[in-house]
Amino acid sequence: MKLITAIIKPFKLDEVKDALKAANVTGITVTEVRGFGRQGGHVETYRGAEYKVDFIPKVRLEMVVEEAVVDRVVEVIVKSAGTGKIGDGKVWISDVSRVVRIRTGEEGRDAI
Amino acid sequence: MKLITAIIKPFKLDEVKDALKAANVTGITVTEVRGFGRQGGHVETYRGAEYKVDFIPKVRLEMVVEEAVVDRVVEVIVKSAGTGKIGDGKVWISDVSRVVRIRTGEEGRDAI
Amino acid sequence: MKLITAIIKPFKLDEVKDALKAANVTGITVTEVRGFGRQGGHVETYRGAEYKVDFIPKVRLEMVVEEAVVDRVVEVIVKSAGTGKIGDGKVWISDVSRVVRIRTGEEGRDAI
Amino acid sequence: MDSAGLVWVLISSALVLFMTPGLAFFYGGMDRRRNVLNMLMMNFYCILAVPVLWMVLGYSLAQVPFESDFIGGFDAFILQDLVTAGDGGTLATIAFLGMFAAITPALISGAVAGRMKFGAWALFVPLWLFIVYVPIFKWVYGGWLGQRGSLDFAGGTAIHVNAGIAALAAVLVLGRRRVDPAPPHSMPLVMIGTGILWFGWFGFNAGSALAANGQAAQAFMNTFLAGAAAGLAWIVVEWLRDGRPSNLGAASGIVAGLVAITPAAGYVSGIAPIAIGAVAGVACCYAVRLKTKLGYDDALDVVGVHFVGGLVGSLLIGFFANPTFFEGSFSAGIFYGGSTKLLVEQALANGVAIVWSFVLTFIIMKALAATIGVRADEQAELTGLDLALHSETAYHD
Amino acid sequence: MDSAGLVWVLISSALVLFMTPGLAFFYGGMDRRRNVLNMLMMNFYCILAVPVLWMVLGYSLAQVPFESDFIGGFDAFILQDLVTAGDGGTLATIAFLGMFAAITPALISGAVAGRMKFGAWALFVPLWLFIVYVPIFKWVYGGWLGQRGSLDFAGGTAIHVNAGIAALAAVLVLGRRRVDPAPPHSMPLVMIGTGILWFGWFGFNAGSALAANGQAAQAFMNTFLAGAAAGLAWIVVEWLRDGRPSNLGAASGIVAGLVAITPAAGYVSGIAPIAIGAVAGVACCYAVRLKTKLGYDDALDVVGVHFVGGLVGSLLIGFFANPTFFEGSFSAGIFYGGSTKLLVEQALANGVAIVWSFVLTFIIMKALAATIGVRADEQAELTGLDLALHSETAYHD
Amino acid sequence: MDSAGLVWVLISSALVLFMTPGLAFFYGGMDRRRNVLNMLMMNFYCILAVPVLWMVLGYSLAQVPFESDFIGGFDAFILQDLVTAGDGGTLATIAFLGMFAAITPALISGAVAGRMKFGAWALFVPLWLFIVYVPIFKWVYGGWLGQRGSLDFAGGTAIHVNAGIAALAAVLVLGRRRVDPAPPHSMPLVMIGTGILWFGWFGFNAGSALAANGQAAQAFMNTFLAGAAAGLAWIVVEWLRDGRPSNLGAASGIVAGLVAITPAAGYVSGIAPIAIGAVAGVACCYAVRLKTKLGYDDALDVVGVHFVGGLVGSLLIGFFANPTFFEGSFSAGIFYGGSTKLLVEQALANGVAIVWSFVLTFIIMKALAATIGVRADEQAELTGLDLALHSETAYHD
Ligand SMILES: Nc1ncnc2c1ncn2[C@@H]1O[C@H](COP(=O)(O)OP(=O)(O)O)[C@@H](O)[C@H]1O
Ligand SMILES: Nc1ncnc2c1ncn2[C@@H]1O[C@H](COP(=O)(O)OP(=O)(O)O)[C@@H](O)[C@H]1O
Ligand SMILES: Nc1ncnc2c1ncn2[C@@H]1O[C@H](COP(=O)(O)OP(=O)(O)O)[C@@H](O)[C@H]1O
Repeated sequence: MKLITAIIKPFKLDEVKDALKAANVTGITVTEVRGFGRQGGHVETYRGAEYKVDFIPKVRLEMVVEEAVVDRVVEVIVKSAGTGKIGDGKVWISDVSRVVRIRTGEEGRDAI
Repeated sequence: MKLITAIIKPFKLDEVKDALKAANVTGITVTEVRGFGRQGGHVETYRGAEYKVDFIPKVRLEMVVEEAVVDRVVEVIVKSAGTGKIGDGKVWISDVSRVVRIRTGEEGRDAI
Repeated sequence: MKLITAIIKPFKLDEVKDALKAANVTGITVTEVRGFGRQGGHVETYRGAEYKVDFIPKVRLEMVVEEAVVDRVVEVIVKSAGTGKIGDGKVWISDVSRVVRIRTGEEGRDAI
Repeated sequence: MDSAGLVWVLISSALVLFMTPGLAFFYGGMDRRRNVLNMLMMNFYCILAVPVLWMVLGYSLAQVPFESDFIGGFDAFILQDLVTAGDGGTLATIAFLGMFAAITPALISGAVAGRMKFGAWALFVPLWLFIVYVPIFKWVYGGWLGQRGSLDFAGGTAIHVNAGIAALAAVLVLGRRRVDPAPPHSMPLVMIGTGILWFGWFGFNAGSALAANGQAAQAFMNTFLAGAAAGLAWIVVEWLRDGRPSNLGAASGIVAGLVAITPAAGYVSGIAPIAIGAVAGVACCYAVRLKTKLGYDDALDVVGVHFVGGLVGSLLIGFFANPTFFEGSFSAGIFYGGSTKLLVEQALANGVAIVWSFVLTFIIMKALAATIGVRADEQAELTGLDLALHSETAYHD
Repeated sequence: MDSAGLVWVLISSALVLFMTPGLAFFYGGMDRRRNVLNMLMMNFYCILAVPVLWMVLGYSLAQVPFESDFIGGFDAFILQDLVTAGDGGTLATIAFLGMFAAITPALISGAVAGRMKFGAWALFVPLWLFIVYVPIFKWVYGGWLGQRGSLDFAGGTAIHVNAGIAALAAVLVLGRRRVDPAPPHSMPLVMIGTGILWFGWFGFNAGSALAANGQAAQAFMNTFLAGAAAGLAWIVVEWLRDGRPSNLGAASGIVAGLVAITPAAGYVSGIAPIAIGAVAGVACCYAVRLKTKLGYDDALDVVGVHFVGGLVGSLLIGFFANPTFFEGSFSAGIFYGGSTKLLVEQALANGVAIVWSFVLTFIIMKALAATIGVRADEQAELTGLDLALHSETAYHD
Repeated sequence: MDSAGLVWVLISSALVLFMTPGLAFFYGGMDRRRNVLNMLMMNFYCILAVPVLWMVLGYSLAQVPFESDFIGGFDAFILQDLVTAGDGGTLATIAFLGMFAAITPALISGAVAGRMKFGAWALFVPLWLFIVYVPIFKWVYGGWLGQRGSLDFAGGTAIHVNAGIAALAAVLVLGRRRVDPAPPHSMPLVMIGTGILWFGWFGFNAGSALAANGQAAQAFMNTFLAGAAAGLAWIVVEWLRDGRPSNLGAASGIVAGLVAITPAAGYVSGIAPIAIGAVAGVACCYAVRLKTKLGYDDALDVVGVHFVGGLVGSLLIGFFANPTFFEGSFSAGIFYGGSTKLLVEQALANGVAIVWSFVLTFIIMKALAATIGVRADEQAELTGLDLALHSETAYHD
């Protein structure tokens, strides 16, 4: 089991979700996050005073998937989330030693 | 050290927290998330137009615990978070190689 | 590749971010979370009725970094996030097997 | 009605209309995020359904003919006696009273928050309007209770005591919520509601003079002072008792004071509004705790604020009524040389309203419970009434 | 103007000023989080720019000399004919009309939401004011359309039909948004806007009597009843058709009813406002779906609510006008013994307004598109207009 | 007072009461999420405490006997001279002035936001009311400054300059916040406050005529035009200087213009309100930057908007006062054939108010600092005043 975490641009969420659905990913957990990176932040101005906002809105997806499909899923994310512009985000993968479905107590492949 | 991540239904948070407290879990970090899964989303209607909301509110718990207690903690979560209805959520476990308490710099078992 | 996750006090975010920037961390993803721990919660009072709020606002940082810099980064976080008071938070480290930059498809060290 | 009086009644009517959204925000801010739209909808529904009902039949039953002591009739069905607009005085009065009819059931919504079927509420409002509100209104204004000498300037008995006790009956039938009460989801929304309520209440109370005269001016002054004094009293109690004064305390105190001065606004003067406000602020601040002790689930404290505040204000008229100041022909209160007669009449009028309202509301709710059901289903209550009952949720990206 | 009339017009003017922020919240709540400030800014801009333009030249062109049939002139440039304040009546009327001029272009902002360059909007407003609003206003009030006998009490034709059809022309030039529509980011904000709009609309409609008299009182009553009936009608349709009644339905219905009664408010009475409101509620509830079928992107349904609602109300005057009730000298509607003449005049006046407004708005937008451009750039549209166009975002910690 | 005048003063009073919540939202929206309730509470506290103080003694000291030049006395203690309601004129005037007394200290709260102990604020308000506001009010209205010929229609000197300079004194004692300023936590809340403020300001300014006459109408018109012109001027400066116009700029400009026209509203006419508004919009837009250069921490720009705006407006009376237009007996401004006498009197009155207010406010704050302390503790400031001082937080689920 692998955990794929992806940081993407917020307005890409629907597209990525549809692409993942099409690729048979059955579960995703999504978090609103703010990111700091190469993209840099932006400046907002209030009564002439500038506020540097370093963190910009991003969306974080996490999904636990079987090892076998990891490469395909990553590819799908990269393709559907990419705009080619700076700030598109990252994907990273880590190990999961156990997964349980709360409703049934099922574990492993059956749980996702 | 293990990291337990659990996705549960929002209205179960207090119950799960109390159960974990009773099971001597001393620290939890909670995030409001939105989930996509078997449960499906819902439809909202505004001026007669339907909006399909695919992501439904969930709560994500993460807690770093000692390996020895992982099974018990998972069991507690599964029991307290379960309603038997679809969408109850998942629990997954991954490895943590190091933990530090910021206040003291303590590491490992002392840090959690 | 390692994933460093840190839970800190919200009002320390800017300081920690600046310290990390100074330590050449190039990317951070930040989430508003609520934490439960030794610090305990607080009580709010509405029309004389007390509401125990167990979860208090925290900020969660995650950053994927090369193994070589992990120790330095942790040190920077501990130093900049610490107030010496209870509730300062935790840092934990886990493995990441692969990282991809969405914009370019680059992997590994080039991706972060 | 002279033209200045007409302007006063019209603008007061607009102010009272504005109070219902104000009440919706006051209540809605206190509710959970997932139930706020249901709360708003229960209130807005009252200003959709009641105006139509009032124009068609409510006004007629509640007022015409003026000589009847117990109930009006069908003479003014769809206001058919109005053949010309005339000087507008009659029209303005009917509109003004229609605003009152609309906000009164809305007050009850705060008690039943978080668990009532919207369909049941949609039926409850017209039933309650005709069965509970209209008769009590008639008895108090021009009917047998009013004729005996009891005083209710802008609706302490007819509106606040009435709605407050009805709220108790309603929650007794409805039962407790399945989830624990939660802190207000948006205090700024509560304070927006509070600001609108106070603003509108000047129309509610001072407009009830139905003329631009000294009585209106003193009612205005009383509305200013009683709201302030009660808010101050409430936060002082909080400061001494709980350690800190709060916005919700200030807001609740303001509303308690406004409720209490409502029946008295055109009859008391001088220091009386401050006294009445202060007493109401303290009394309601303690009364809202009764629900925990007695175990009824009055979600947003309609009993503690409207019933108790209204009753306090109504009874204090028996002490503070000052006919000399107004050059009026009502009885004097005990502190102004009167006998206990007025106090007794106040008690009687409220007693009658309480019994009628409680019993009939209880019956209406029981009847609804037995037929279409009054409780939303468990899933709706746990995951949010907004989505389950209205297919919408309050906040999005 | 007598002093009671002056008070009535002044307070009505303040109420109408308050409507523009109300409209901003109504629209802004429906918009996305990342575009809400742009929406508010488009509305607030109207109450910054238009008052100045109105005082300098707008009033003069729209009214003076009163005898002219097609357009005024420069006689009242910067109100220079006013050498003394006098009894204030002229000043109050100019201010009152200025409020109307300010809110009319603001109505259009709901249609172009989420994609228009702010610089283009900043130019559009004054151009539209002088080229579209001022002539139509003159024709309807005192000019050739009004003299033929058509009726428009508070701006059904001159304001709502006009702005509604202009909204259609504007979005046809502007094109569709690049992102799918989203649910309202804050329904409580929508309801705050709704409450303020209804409250202010009493000034809009009843203030248009420009006197404190029976006509003002009935216009007030109509504003109360039509808003309620239309809101009720809309949620009943929702309940039957979509399964559940909603807050946005109630709010939209209220606005639709208020729009529809606007032209009729001083000419109809009795049960008519309920009928007009109910028809408008149902009609607009279905009309907002046209955009999906016909494919124009009217973001917040200005066409479906203001154009359709205004037209419905304006045509129904042809059936419900009741001169006897007002002791007025206008023609009677078909249901009150009149011929079809009034209905024909209503149709003609609206037809003229529709053609003029649609064509000229289209030309203005095309000219802006060809010169400075009307669309915000793609990046701004995707990531949020607030930051891109105003360097600010709505919510922070 | 005739009955139309009474209606005008009563509704104006209600409008001014509504301004304090408006101000609370305007300020509260600009504050951080964790401090917003403290901000609201500082404002609401003023409409709880001041009405009571005003009725008990404030009015008496500020006005009665009218002949006194420096300070009133105890003759109207608890308004004891009122034995009957009469025509309501006196009552209405007292209520109206009470609303002004309540909002004036509230203005100061924006400067001390984010760090003041609530207990200190609770004492500051009554002390400041009696020591600073009451004497200045008396001198300006009927006292020695007014008698010398200086003009202050609705409180430019007595309210805005006074509160603005007091804000400076207060923050100099209080010191800087420990955390950097942050962007507004809710711009929609700021705009809700702005809408309410403008709406209410029509009562503030036009109500100050204390009659329904031409002066009231022109004051109304001026309030309309100056708010608009100043908002426009501010966003034009932003557009040219910062690249983009913003909502906060529009809102700040509106308030700056309303502040500036306040002293002049009943004395200027024609194009003057636009000129005064435009000057104030530009001046305040630059003045808010002074705090960064000079290093005082005026959190929400009370000095830059109220002090500067009030002073600009008050001095411009010396140029624009137009007695002919109002058929009034005050001096003409320089542009209307007057000498520099009026300008000198304006400068003198403001100079006196500035010195008195600054010095006494400084002393009050120093005294509070030395006794009960004025700063919230560090932990409260870092983690949020709402929880630490009021046991409540603004938003929940
Ligand atoms: N090393 C990292 N660890 C965690 N998150 C990161 C890291 N680097 C970038 N991110 C996240 O990815 C987002 C995009 O990264 P950025 O460097 O701005 O652009 P790009 O992805 O095009 O290189 C950031 O806003 C941040 O949320
Ligand atoms: N593979 C997955 N990876 C990450 N989160 C998941 C995954 N599957 C489900 N989830 C999360 O768990 C929630 C519940 O899952 P769902 O499939 O709807 O029901 P159930 O848990 O009963 O199978 C989802 O809303 C989502 O947040
Ligand atoms: N075992 C844990 N797993 C995950 N998060 C934790 C854990 N323990 C603490 N936390 C997080 O760290 C925060 C601070 O922890 P706490 O125990 O209160 O104080 P301290 O860090 O000083 O020991 C908590 O609010 C919670 O968010």
